[in-house]
Amino acid sequence: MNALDFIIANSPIFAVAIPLLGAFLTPIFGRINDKLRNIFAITIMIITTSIVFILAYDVITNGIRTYIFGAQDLTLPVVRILFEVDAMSSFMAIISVVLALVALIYSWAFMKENTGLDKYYTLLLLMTAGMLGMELTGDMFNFFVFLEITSISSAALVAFWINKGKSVEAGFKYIVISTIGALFVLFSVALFYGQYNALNMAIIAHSIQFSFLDKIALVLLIGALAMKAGIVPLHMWLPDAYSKAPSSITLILVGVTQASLYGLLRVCFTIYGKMITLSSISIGWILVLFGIVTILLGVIMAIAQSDLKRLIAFAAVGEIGYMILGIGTGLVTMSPDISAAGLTALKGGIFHIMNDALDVGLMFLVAGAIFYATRETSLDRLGGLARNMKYTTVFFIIGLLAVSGLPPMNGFASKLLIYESTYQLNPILAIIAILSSILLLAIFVKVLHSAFLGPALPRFNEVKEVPKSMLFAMAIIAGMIIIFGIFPDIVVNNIVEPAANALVDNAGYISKIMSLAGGA
Amino acid sequence: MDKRSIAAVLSFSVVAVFFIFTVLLMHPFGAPDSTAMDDDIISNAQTETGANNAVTSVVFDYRGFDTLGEATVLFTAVAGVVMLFRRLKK
Amino acid sequence: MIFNFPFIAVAALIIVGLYAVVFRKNLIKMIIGITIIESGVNLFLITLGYREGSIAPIYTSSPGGIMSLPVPQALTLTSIVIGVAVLALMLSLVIHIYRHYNTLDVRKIGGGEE
Amino acid sequence: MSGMSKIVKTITNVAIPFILIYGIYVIAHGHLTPGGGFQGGAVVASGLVMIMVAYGSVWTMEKIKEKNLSMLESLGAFCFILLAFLGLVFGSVFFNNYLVGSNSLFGTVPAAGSGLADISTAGIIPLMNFAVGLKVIAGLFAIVLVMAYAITKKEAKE
Repeated sequence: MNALDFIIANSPIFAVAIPLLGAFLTPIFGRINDKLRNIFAITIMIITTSIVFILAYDVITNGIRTYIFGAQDLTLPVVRILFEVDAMSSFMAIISVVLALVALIYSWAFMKENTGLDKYYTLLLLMTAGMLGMELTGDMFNFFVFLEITSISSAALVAFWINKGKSVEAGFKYIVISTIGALFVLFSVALFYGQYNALNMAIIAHSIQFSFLDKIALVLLIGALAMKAGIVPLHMWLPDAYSKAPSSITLILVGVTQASLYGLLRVCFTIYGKMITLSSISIGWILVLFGIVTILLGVIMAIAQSDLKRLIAFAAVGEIGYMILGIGTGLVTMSPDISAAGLTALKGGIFHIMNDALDVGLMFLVAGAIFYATRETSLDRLGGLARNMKYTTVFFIIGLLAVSGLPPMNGFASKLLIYESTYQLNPILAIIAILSSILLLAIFVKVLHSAFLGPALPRFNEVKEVPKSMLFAMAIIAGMIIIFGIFPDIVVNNIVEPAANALVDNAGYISKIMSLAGGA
Repeated sequence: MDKRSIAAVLSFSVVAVFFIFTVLLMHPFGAPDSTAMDDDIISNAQTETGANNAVTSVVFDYRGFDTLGEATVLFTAVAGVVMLFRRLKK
Repeated sequence: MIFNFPFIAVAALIIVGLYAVVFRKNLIKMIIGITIIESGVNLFLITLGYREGSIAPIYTSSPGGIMSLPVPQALTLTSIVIGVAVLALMLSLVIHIYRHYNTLDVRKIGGGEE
Repeated sequence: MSGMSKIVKTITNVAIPFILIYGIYVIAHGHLTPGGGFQGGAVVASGLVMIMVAYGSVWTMEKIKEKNLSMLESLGAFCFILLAFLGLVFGSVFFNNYLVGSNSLFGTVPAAGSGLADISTAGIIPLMNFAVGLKVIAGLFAIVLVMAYAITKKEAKE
């Protein structure tokens, strides 16, 4: 067995264990030298990223991968924890590691003047490990543990600027919400365990009876995970946390909400897959409704904001609505059989997960750059920055076009899929979605006007362009936005379509484990 | 009562009803429905892990990865608390 | 019904905790509510593992007989440690909130300085 | 806060060795009797917290810096994940209990059924117990110490 085979064979565990190992060692490196610690953290993240890409390539070409902890082979009953990685998991894992890597590069200059950076980098790596664990695991209790790792580290990082009361308050709100959510998840896990004596997702999905207790567990799980994913009406923590955290952390928080959304999809499509296919029309319409409400509320609230980061946060709420709308439309049109139109909508929703991460992420990084240069995020006091911050302005315009879904950016590619399929379902829904996008464009053009254009303000005469590492981080995301916008087919055909197929194929997910364990 | 507290009362009572239903529908205390996984652990723990304490064999062997996660949670909390009480000036 | 008393205790603990989280205005009381919910969930896990007349699943000097289920005990251990970690972080955040606003009342926190 | 009265300090001095030994016993016998790394670590950490209460957090912070505790905790966590990686190296799977049945230290398997067992059983479980114990001692003590120190400092300033 050569080295590459060894890495491929163990890639699911390396993807989680290497950032964990890095997090445990970061304080030791931090004691030696600050620069060494930064280089160490970035190296760990580059290794993790490449391993996740290897894993994703392997999963997409060879099908579902499993990894059993502590034993070579699997026997029934499944007592050990196992990772089960399908195309959807690897798709989410790619988004998470890319966001984390960009955030680390961005942090180098952005966080330089702060104290407590040893812990900052440790928590950042832990957050990444937590997200990856949530996305790769095939065990319900393990999912809960990683959910808690992610929430604790994010809450601590949201409150990073402890000298600001609002940051601490946002961190507290976030930890209370996520703890209650996590306890509901744990209660549902206990309900599954009490009925089926199993913790493995595939085994639960195999033996689930849809008793009344299962329905209670479903409601609790959906409530808890929707709360963490920021779906209206459970979004109240999200604008606070997004706008008060350091911008690099906000970028990963976008990934954290999406990991929760992934958990929601995993619960609905895999564990309750059989029930979903039976009543997919009603569940799909519920999702469509929530999607539309989320879009409208996010966009309308964004109009009234005068703080740049808060404005982007509400726009992010709106973007979450588009994903839900796409997935809900997919469910409605998919019954009774998997049809091409339903799959298109589902692909649109899933592709939009990636695009939302990039678009909103770029906007937050630009807001962070403005804050770094001027120490200001209030739109009333900003103005004329385009003269001194040329590159940042360009990145803002790219982000603006992408968020509001205009060609040739990636936001257009996924929103077009969503509009198309929603129009077939009901034209009014598509019109609402399109109008909201136009409204978003108007809002961001106003921001462009008030922050970057207009007369030069004398107190911003000394403002300089942000350091190169921050520009580089923004350039990575902007580059991906443009590439995915011009050639959306590369991504859609190679990553998104397998993910959509894997999501609806819950029989394949279950039979993989059953055949491995030698059962029926 | 303003809108907020009405929403709070509503959501609280809905969730409370869920938990009450759970209690009414649970299997009788002391008689679990199925115990296949745990029986497997009880009978194999000594030979497979060499530990006389079946709970420890679950914690560190069968579900060892959870314990790594749990240790990480504690590590995260310590890092978070130390970070929150750091000195602000260098 | 009387034999399901542990499950009734679970529901009572969770509902009391939720009540404290939703209706109390003091941050410390909210945190106490969360820990009560957590105790309820932990109790639920541990009661799931009990079999009538069983002994602890430990072979050292065991009197013999059927053993209670080991997995819920391991899960509860994990969940308790996670609870401690969350509690520590929540309390540190509350200390900072108190330093900034000089109050623990949710209605008076927020607004004002930026 | 410069600690409590002389009576408390003296009684702490007397009680501490017993608490520490009991905690270490719980850690070391985790695979045989109820207990383990977390439980024993919590016992030892509460003993250390008792010292902190008796002598004051400022005094304790001067003796044991929180940086050292962080380092110790990192070490414990690192040992734990290292043991898991050793399972990958020697047993070809992450978290493999590769020592069981190897007849080396901790490698023996106890007789089936109820009865007493040697402490040298259960493979990597006792080693993991020690790693987790170290981590929990350092971690819990660090949390309490840092929080108490921060509050004391603030009160002294006002």
